[in-house]
Amino acid sequence: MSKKTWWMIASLLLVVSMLLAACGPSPTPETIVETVVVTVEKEGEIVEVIVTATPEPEMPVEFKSADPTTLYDIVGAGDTDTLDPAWNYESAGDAIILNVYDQLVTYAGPSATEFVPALAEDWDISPDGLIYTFYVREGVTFHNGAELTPEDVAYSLQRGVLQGGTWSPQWLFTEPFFGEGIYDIAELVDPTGALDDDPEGLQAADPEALMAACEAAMNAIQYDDAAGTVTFTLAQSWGPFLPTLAQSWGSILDKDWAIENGTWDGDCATWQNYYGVTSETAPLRDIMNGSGPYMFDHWTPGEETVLVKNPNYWRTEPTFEGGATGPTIDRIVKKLVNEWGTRYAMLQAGDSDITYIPRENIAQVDPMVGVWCEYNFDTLGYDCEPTENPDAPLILYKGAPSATRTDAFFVFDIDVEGGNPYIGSGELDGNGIPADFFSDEHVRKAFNYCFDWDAYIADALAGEGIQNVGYLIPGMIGYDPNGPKYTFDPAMCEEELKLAWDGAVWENGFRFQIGYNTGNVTRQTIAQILQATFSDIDPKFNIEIIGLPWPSFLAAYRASRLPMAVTGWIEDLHDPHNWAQPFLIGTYASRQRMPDWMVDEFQVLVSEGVGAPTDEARAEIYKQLTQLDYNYAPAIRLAVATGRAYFPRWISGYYYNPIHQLDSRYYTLTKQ
Amino acid sequence: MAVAETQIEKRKEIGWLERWLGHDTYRTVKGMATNPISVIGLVLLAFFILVALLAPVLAPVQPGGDPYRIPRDGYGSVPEPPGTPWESRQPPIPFWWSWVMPEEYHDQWIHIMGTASGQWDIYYGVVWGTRTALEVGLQITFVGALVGVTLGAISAYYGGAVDMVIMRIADIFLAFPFTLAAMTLSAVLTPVLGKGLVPPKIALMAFGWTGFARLLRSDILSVREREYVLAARVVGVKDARILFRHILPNAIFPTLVLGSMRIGSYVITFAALSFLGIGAEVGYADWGQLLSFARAWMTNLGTYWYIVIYPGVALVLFVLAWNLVGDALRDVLDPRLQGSR
Amino acid sequence: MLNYIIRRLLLVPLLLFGVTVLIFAMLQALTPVERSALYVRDIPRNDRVLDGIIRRYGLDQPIHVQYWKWLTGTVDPQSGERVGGVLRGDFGYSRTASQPVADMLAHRFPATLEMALLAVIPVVAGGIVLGVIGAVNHNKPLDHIVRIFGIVGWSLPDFVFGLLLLMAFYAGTGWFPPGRISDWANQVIASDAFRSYTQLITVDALLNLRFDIFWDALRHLIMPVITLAYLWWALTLRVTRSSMLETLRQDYITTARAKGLAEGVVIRRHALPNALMPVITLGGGTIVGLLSGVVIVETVFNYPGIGSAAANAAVNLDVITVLSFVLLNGFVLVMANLIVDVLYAYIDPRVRLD
Amino acid sequence: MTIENTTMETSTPREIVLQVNNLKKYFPIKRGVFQTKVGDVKAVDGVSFEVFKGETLGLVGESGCGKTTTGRTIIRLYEPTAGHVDFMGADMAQLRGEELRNIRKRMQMIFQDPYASLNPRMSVLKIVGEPLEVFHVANREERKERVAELLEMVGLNPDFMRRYPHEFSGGQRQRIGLARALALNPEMIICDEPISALDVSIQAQVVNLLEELQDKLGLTYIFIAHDLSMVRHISDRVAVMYLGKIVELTTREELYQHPLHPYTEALLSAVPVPDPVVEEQRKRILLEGDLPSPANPPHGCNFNTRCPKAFELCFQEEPEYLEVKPGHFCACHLVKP
Repeated sequence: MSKKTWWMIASLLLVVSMLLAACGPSPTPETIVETVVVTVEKEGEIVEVIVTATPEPEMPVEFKSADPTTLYDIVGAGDTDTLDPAWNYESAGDAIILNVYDQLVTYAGPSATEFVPALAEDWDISPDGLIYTFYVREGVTFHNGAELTPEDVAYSLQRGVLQGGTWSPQWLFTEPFFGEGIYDIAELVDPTGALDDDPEGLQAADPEALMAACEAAMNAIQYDDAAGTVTFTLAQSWGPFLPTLAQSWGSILDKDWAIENGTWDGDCATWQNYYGVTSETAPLRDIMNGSGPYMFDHWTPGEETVLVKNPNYWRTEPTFEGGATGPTIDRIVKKLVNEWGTRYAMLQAGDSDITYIPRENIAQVDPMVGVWCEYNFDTLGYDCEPTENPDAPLILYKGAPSATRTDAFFVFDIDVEGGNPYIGSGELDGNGIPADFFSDEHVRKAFNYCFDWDAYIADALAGEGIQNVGYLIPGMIGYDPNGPKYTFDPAMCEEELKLAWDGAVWENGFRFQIGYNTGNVTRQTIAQILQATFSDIDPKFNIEIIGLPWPSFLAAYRASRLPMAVTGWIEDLHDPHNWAQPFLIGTYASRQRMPDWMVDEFQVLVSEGVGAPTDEARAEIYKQLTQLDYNYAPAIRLAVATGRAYFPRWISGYYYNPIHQLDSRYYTLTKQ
Repeated sequence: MAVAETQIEKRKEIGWLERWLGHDTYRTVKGMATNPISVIGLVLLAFFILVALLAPVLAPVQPGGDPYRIPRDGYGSVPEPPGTPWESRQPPIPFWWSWVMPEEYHDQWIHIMGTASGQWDIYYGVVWGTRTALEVGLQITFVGALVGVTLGAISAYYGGAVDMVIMRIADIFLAFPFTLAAMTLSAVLTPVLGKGLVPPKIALMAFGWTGFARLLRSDILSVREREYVLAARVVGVKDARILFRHILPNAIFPTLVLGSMRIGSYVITFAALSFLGIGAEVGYADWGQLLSFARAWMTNLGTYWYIVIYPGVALVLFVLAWNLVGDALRDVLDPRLQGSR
Repeated sequence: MLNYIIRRLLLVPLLLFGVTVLIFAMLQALTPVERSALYVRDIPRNDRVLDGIIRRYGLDQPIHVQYWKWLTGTVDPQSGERVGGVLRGDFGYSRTASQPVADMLAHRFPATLEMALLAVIPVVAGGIVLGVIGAVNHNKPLDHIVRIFGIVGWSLPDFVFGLLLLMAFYAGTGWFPPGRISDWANQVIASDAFRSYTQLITVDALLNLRFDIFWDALRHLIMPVITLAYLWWALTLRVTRSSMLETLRQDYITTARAKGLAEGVVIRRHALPNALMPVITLGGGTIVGLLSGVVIVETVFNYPGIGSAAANAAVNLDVITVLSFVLLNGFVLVMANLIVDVLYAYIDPRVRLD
Repeated sequence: MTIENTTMETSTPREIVLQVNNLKKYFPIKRGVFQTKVGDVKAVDGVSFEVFKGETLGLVGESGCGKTTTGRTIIRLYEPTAGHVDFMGADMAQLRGEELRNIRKRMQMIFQDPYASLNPRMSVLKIVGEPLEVFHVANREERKERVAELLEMVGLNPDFMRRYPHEFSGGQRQRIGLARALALNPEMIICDEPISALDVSIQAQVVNLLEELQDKLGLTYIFIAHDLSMVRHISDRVAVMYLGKIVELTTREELYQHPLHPYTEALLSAVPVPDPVVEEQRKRILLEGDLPSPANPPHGCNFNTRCPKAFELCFQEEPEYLEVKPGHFCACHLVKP
């Protein structure tokens, strides 16, 4: 074919493209920026300040919703699993439970470390940290009109613990109440854990052992109606106990109402019959009766949850200065809309007050932002200024660090039983890796040096993230921003690679697969960054990326068959123990098949840390752990994303607390 | 015995092409070549086949690289419009680029159709996706038709209990809504076989055969009673030969028409599976996959139109081509419509 | 005829049994851990969770045991009675819908039914009218337009078409929002002042004389209905056209014309009734096709019907939910085909059923 | 077409080629929910006759009387329900597999519809050569020669052997069908209404061809037709069937001149006579009503519903099929030996 013909085809293609491009909207005209010099009075002095601003609109724009009495909370994937506070362990249910039920204590507004009274007016902690006494508030009524008593408080927590279930959050209570390492009440009956989640087996167990287990729970949680107190007796000193009580699983419900609806009847002789319910058989799955600012109206699974204002809400004091004391919006409609396009359209149409916006879509929303607020780490508040488009309908809060992080974990002893497709030949012959590839420290360090945090933050976190130092997240007790950390350094990476496996790695290269569950863009990007840096060093360092469906990913991951696993953790409690425990000795350590000596070394410090009496002492221990974590490099600690929250400008009252989600505290929001 | 030559009245004179192809094939070919609808379809098809064949020339990849893996220019989430230059990991510039572009752009390879969210190059996806579409459509139809034809033929030929069992099994498969069945089976197979084209293909084959089986069965049942089949039996032709020489050739044409129409609908269903996230793995050159990238940007299509327009138009035209061909084929083959145009 | 109907009905349990066996057989391909993935949304925080789930739900039991359990239910620990089981009418619990399957169906089926029923209108009206127009103007420009309309309809993937509509008429103009009903209308419907007779919002709204709600429901329905109907619309059009063409060539039509009857009368009285026979055959397929088409359409339009629930369940391997949808679909299929056959025999005296 | 060219009279005892004895073919009727058998369509209900070597036996009756089924059952396209078919010493009704296939070389059939009986996707060479091919009697070249020979024999130009059936007229197609039947040199051919679908002008040509071939090759025919005028020219003997049974069987002359059964009389009265004067005076017996359903034949004589001469006995007893005169069989209460 002649050049001319090619030229014609290409130009035709381009013309078509341009025509199609022309169909798109024309770019908005640039805003004219004026520089004005104004004089303002500041602390008695008169100074000149140069203000750069767009010209004031002739008519000030007012942001008023068409329907100020209802708040629309449009969430994305993931419906509530259950509304039973003792059972729910997912963020979707969490948000609703925290609005309907109250806990004994709660966070002081935006602070993730200070607690203020809630259903407990006050509390005492014994000097050894073992006995907590709470003075229960008087005159609080549940939504059904019943009055709150210390008995209700004790029953709420006893029921939760006795209901058990390894995939419920109750292990967060069983550890402080019965000792570290006890994850389920059934382990008091059979310490091997054989009866966990086996109601039939438990019912057949020795009645005396059953009775003893129940009594252990009753002894740990005692109440005195006359004195108005509830007393918790812990098995060991437990730093994060107050944070545990402040979460949704610490919710207090009405005992009589709960028994009426088919939960445990309060008798130690029968508790085993109520043990191990599944989330679908849990009696309180779809009903609620709390004392919180909002009352449960209805839940249509897969569609919406509706809450209405509690007119008799007990709170008179705000949890922090300037905070709200009670709900102002009559009705909350929390809708599940899986399709982002639909959510976006609702946001544009003004039909959405809180919207779940995935990070990869923020570029679509940013042009709608009129006010831009940056998180202030000192005041825990936001500093706001208008954007170049000040009439735009949204306000954006950004810059606050989230309480979640994704890391890349090495598996020290990859499972190869029955063949493992992820490690190639299984030998260090350039065509695979041995099962214990990552047991060599140098390999782990090389991978740390070869990770490009900047690329990660830029690509996966849209530029909004902070490289994490060690296993803790910023702002936490014991977190040191200047602590030891790895940085992207291909030269050091090469160095370490040469040392690894006595040079065999450098000699032959390697090949293995990093798996991620499809749809998880972050996990995929992390794998791709590693793939790119290693292939830049030498093509014989070959990392393949394989997308796995969720079930296979879970199965391979759980069996420690993936050489590297990329996964994220959302804290249960804002406490260093909730990071140290899973990352260094618990969940992750066991999935990584860390060698025993390493786990033992971590274990000593982790146990010390959780039991240490003062924050300073704890901080010191957690810093030591950070150093140890750096030395052994069992994982690549990536970065904490800074969060973004978009609201229509008719919503006010938002504050940020890392432990809460956008919709955990509806009552603080107001709508115009 | 003298036979008057006048008795032999020739109905019509036929040409060498017809003699060489055989009457039916000739009539089909002639019908297809003169029907404007089928000509449009055939031209479109030829275009897609050409693109598929020339994919390494139109969109070259790094030597040794997997051509079906769409190259990506970074990881950013915001799509880039057509004409944006490649920045990182640029694949080789095709040799024809210097012919069509002015001198100063010779070393600059661009995203001809822009990039999707995640900086996947749409042009590469569309070009190599043509191969995927052809492969998927033809393979699924071929295997589905083969299984269906075999079972349909067995069912019709043996009748009785065999027929009963096969047809009841077909009923069971038909009770599944097609898309949902394909979704479920490929979701089940994916953990077993790994993510990729294989599970959805198998799923579509597994639920695609019933239509062929039922159609062929009823056609065989009607052909089986024709006198030329009886005649063949009378002259002592064995069963298998009767089936393959006399019954199947006369019963298979509606099935072929069905097949050509099905190719399009299989490609649609396959794309729908990819769109819902259970088809090809992320980054595989597949139109449905490209459209799923567009899913999050649909409402901003005014700005990001290129994510959906190029793969969408390719998909629609591809399916349209097969449907046009199938439609024309049916008109040509349908004996009742013979001579009506 | 009655015998025929009874015989066909007797096949229904067999068919449904086959469907359940097939789905449980599919499950055989997965390991218990893979199946437990349905019960967790992300990697569990505690490593014992998956073991607990497998033990609690008996995922490691042989498949026939699980099937039997699904059929006949389990023993309740407190009362000692057998509870649940499909044979007792309990279809189990849908993980992906977070509610019992029966509740899910009861709640969502009317929504899907409303959409499917509304979709029949354009299919029948538009398809038949356009098909006749095409046939009457055979090989004229109008006929070509109709044919192209039909073929393009066949070729347009519903998910692309749906999203384009959404873009144009919701994001663009805001006329037709996704979902089933606006929240204000939903509140009215939930209130005591509004009586639900059929669960079909459009019908109920008319019965309650709430035209604002009727209009609101219709606004939500228009786009999914068009998307859903387009394919079958196109198909009906094609079948009507070709059947009409064939009928118009028949001798009795020529006779009717020769008698001097007006062309309109010939078409309406003589040709159309006969030409519609194949369209009736298509009817059963259309109903079933509309019902299975909702899987994609409801997902795209975020419409809370059984289709979107089934799609979600299929992706997440929620077998119990998928199973119920398929059972429902199979049942509708058999019924629709039966009705079509009976109708056919009723209209065409040459057909006898026995 | 005159009576003069009558051939053999029943003078010498002749070799019997085919002996059909009490042949029955019932098709089951299934009803009800479980499709249980509730009765039979008695398409052929106890037919007996014999065919002599070299003769043509005409088999006549209205459509639906079972004549085609009789032909197809004899040649084992249908499995007989009961009875024997002795063909040259072999019991056709009992043959299985290869034996049955081999007997095809000796007994052949030509079909009613020349358009439907030739596979439209095969050329004439393939159609006519197929019997040779499946019995491996000739290699490719020999087969071609033989086909040419056969085509010539049936009066077709051998040059046309590469053509497809649709290129031929109805009469030519019937010749192709005949060539196929002749391919294996059969002794007997069952002609199932071979001319009824043809134009009248062509009918005579085909009948003449059949006769020529019979003389030349010594063939035996069973010639099935639906009215008597068709078989008059070609048959030596004629059997008349009514509702699955033979009601009368005799030589052509006997039948046309002295019909005994009222049904035969009625059929004969419908045959037009070439002489316009006679035709003018001919009295036609019109049968009333339709053929009764073979699923539920009338009690007694099955012709009683339409018989103009029916009397009491006809409604009570089935008449026996008897040889009332030498070589003349009849089943009627009015006719006794």
